[in-house]
Amino acid sequence: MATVVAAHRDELVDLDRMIGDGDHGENLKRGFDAVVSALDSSEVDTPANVLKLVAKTLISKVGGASGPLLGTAFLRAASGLDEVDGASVAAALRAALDGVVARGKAEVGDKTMVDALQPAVEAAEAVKDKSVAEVLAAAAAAAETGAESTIPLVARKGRASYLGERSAGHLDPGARSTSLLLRSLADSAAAS
Amino acid sequence: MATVVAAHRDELVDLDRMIGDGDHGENLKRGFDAVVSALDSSEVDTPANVLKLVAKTLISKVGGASGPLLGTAFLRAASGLDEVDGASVAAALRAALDGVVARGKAEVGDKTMVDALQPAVEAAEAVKDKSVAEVLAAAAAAAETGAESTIPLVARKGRASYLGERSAGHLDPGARSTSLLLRSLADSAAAS
Amino acid sequence: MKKIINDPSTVVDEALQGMALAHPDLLRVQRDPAVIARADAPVRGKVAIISGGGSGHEPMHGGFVGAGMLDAACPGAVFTSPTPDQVQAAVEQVNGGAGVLLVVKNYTGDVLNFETAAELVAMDDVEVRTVVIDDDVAVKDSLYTAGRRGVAGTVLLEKIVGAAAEQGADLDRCEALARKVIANVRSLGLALTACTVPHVGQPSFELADDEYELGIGIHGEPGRERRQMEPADDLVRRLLDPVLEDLPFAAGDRVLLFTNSMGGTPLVELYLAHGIAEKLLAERGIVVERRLVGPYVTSLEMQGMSLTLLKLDDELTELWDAPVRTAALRWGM
Amino acid sequence: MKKIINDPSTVVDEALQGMALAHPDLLRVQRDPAVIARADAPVRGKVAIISGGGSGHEPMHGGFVGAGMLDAACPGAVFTSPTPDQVQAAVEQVNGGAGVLLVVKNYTGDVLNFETAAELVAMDDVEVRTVVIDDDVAVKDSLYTAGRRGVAGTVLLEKIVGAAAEQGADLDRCEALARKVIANVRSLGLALTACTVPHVGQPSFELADDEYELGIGIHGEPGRERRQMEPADDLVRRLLDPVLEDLPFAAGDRVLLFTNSMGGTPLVELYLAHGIAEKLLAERGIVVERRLVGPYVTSLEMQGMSLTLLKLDDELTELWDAPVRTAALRWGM
Ligand SMILES: Nc1ncnc2c1ncn2[C@@H]1O[C@H](COP(=O)(O)OP(=O)(O)O)[C@@H](O)[C@H]1O
Ligand SMILES: Nc1ncnc2c1ncn2[C@@H]1O[C@H](COP(=O)(O)OP(=O)(O)O)[C@@H](O)[C@H]1O
Ligand SMILES: [Mg+2]
Ligand SMILES: [Mg+2]
Ligand SMILES: [Mg+2]
Ligand SMILES: [Mg+2]
Repeated sequence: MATVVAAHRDELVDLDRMIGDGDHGENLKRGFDAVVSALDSSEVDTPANVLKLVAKTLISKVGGASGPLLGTAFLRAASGLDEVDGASVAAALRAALDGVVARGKAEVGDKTMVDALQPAVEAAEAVKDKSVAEVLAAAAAAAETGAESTIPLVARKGRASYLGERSAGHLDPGARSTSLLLRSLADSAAAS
Repeated sequence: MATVVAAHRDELVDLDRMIGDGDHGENLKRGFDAVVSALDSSEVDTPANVLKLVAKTLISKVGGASGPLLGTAFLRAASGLDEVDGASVAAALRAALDGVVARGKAEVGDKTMVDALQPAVEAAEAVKDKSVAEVLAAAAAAAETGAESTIPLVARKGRASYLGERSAGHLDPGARSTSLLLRSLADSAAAS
Repeated sequence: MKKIINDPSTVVDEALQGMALAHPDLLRVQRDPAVIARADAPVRGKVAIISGGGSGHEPMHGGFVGAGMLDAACPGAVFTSPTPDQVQAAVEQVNGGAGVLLVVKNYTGDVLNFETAAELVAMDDVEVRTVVIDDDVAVKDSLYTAGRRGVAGTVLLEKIVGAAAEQGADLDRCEALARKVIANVRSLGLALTACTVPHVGQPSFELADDEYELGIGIHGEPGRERRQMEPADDLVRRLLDPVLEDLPFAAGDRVLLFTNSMGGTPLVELYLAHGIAEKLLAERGIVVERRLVGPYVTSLEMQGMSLTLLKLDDELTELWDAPVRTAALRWGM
Repeated sequence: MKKIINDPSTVVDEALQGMALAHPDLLRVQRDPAVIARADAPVRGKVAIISGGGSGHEPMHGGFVGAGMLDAACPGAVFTSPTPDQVQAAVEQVNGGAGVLLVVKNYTGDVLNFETAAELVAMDDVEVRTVVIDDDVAVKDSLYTAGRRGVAGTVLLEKIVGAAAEQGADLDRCEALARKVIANVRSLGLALTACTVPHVGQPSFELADDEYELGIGIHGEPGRERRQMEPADDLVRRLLDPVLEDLPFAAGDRVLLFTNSMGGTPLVELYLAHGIAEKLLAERGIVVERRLVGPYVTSLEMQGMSLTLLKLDDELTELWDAPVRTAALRWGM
């Protein structure tokens, strides 16, 4: 995931520059770089514990709106993830979404990461009896469509909302990064 | 003279921007505008008194290096000017030059107004037995050549001297304005 | 991008080191996580006032750390809210046992990060309160947005609440005063040029040579309306009118007028604009009783300005006048 | 050109009106000829310290008018020396009967105009002395030029001599102190961008995106050498080395380090540069005993900075620390 974030840093910075303050790519890069060193320097066993460490690192290192939101997402996902099968993964994604909504109070259509995450959760739940790789693939695909759907929207949450009508016509950086993260999860699940 | 200065304000500003601080045209315009209102609102009789009023106004309104220098020039010229004939005019110009040199300590070749004024004085003295108009015409022509001669020079006085070698290749704004002033004097003498 | 920096990713850390060296009598700096604390912190028995936010708005907030104002500031990356661990570290450094007030500017990121921090700090049995300032009248329809932003009014809040805390006010009074300032302060800003965030490397937006941006935030985010450039008289009126209407301010009101530069606007223009604002207020019968003029809440090198009005009463005026000793605001000591 | 102004020809006059409104407790402004005088002037029995120069360098000099610093400042048009009648009017306003010290920055125009004024004032039986400061080490070969320019060191001179005058020093001691500061202060500046004088309407020079100008003056005049942009570590070294060599400053010297912004350079960069300068000085065993960091001697919105070093002894340090109460420098009162 860190590699994906690093590769897309400039794209996310540019997206955030259009309708926000231009730091989203840098925020995430700082966060995921810290995640990599945290994982390197500690012994984590279960997937749930990995997610917890990721969550804590993101919360303390990312800052911005996306730090606490993504951190909460990973933290909640950790609690939802007992076993590693399709149903657990779908449940973890649902828990993550609930966490983001609880903190940020955004709905679908507000032009935020929720526009990517909520369709992803729904798509995952629809195929939850399949393999982890298939569940994540469905989620990633839906997140991509969801992210694209933010383009025409007028933002109602976060920094972009200050632009009013002028926020329309731009992809939301948080929705885009959410879909990138899910795609990278799906790719690694497919490879393993 | 005020009209000439106003007409050439931008040119002088540009020249000063190249090797100075870009205010020469504005300084002179402010000064000569004030001269016009001073002359309008007071009753001056003799040419010497006109020159004195011009001098006082320039000293108090122009500022910059050129204010005290031109002011001194007009002040000294006033003392030199008893009668209005070619010889007196030549003597007045010599007095003006001496005043500028006394204050500013510049020599020909230092890339200052002296490079225009000194040849003008010499040319005027060479024809001092002719009419006022002819004396001033000779002075103006020599001043123009003198001003042009500043182009290749490296400045050794005033703000342009800080540029060192980089001041070469530019016309000195003070030399240019001196030649413009003399030309306008010559033109009005020729017309009257 | 031309800046006096070594590496975009170390700008804030290096600047903090320089700040510590510049003001050894006023403050000390902790580097990871980054905290700027008053040199004599913790002050026993005093309510600790802590603020923070993205860097790039200097002197806010680090320049307001010191006696009579902030106990600590948490500087985030440029234009990025600080992280909860910074706020926790600040509390550890400056908590004098009488409780902590967190002063937060209303941005989703700042609110979420300070909220998280407050939860964590409260778990350590420290009494902590949070106030969120949202003085920017540029944001309309706040039901459909993240709400109004916190901008230049923050300085006035920090000065006034800081003075009260220094005089021994308890946490309840500090919180109440902060809410009183928030209720009585309004701001609006404009930009003539954009600024460049070091790690972005390009201006945050483009403005033509004859345009300005009205209702600008302090993070290089574009404002609400792009307009044709106008004379200063009109620019000042466009800032002042919405501010006056919003509270509203009326004839007879006593106010503090704060004319703020966004960083790149020189003092000669700022004083000129301040004079216009004073005259417009006098015409309306509003009494300017105190004023602050200068670059206090900036957006890096952005050219532009903001106007802030705070309605004063005797309590607020006295606290404004109380001694303060920080890098950026100092009088009476 | 985009500026918050109404008309290029009234910028200074309007700004002075705004300044008077902003600081009624500190200063008063006379408009024609323009003079900024301390609110309580003339102070009977005190030597009057008067300075002045072109506008566009704010807060210098008007921002330094007040108790413990200047009695009056004479603001010329932007980047143009004031006229003799302004200086005469300033003397009339603030002469307390103990003599007048004129502090002049070394530029042909300033020197000629102050010289003329000094002659006129002396004719009215006022005892007047003139000191000319020339701290800019950028100007080499001063035999073949108008000599070194007066730049940021002027602030340190005005603070120190102003403190002495406030404490009752006579004209001889004030003049001697001024000469002592001039003998011990050196500066060098650089610019990343040019500035635009309102009545010119265009930048004073062009700099490519990867160039900077070393040895810049404070009037938008180009410097001595145009160089490729470098990291802050190198920029600071290029400023500091010539300053150190010039006096020279040596290990064991106690100094005041003044890191000045030309206006458009934000504080985050300035603190970063200040930190580098402190480290370089520490490496050489030079003891930084006092510091000043901020935009104090500016060139409108120009981005850039200067470094100034003043060799301190107990006398200078005490006068630096003495109370001062002006718009731009204030402590102890
Ligand atoms: N209230 C919210 N709920 C969900 N997501 C949000 C909310 N506010 C902002 N976001 C997301 O955060 C993204 C911006 O993140 P980032 O740039 O890192 O933070 P900041 O806006 O503080 O600079 C937005 O693109 C949006 O997707
Ligand atoms: N020492 C001097 N003697 C004679 N002329 C001088 C001297 N110094 C400067 N000048 C003239 O003054 C001109 C600049 O005038 P101006 O731009 O009005 O003043 P400033 O340089 O103070 O901005 C120069 O072009 C030069 O001709
Ligand atoms: Mg952002
Ligand atoms: Mg000039
Ligand atoms: Mg941000
Ligand atoms: Mg000039």
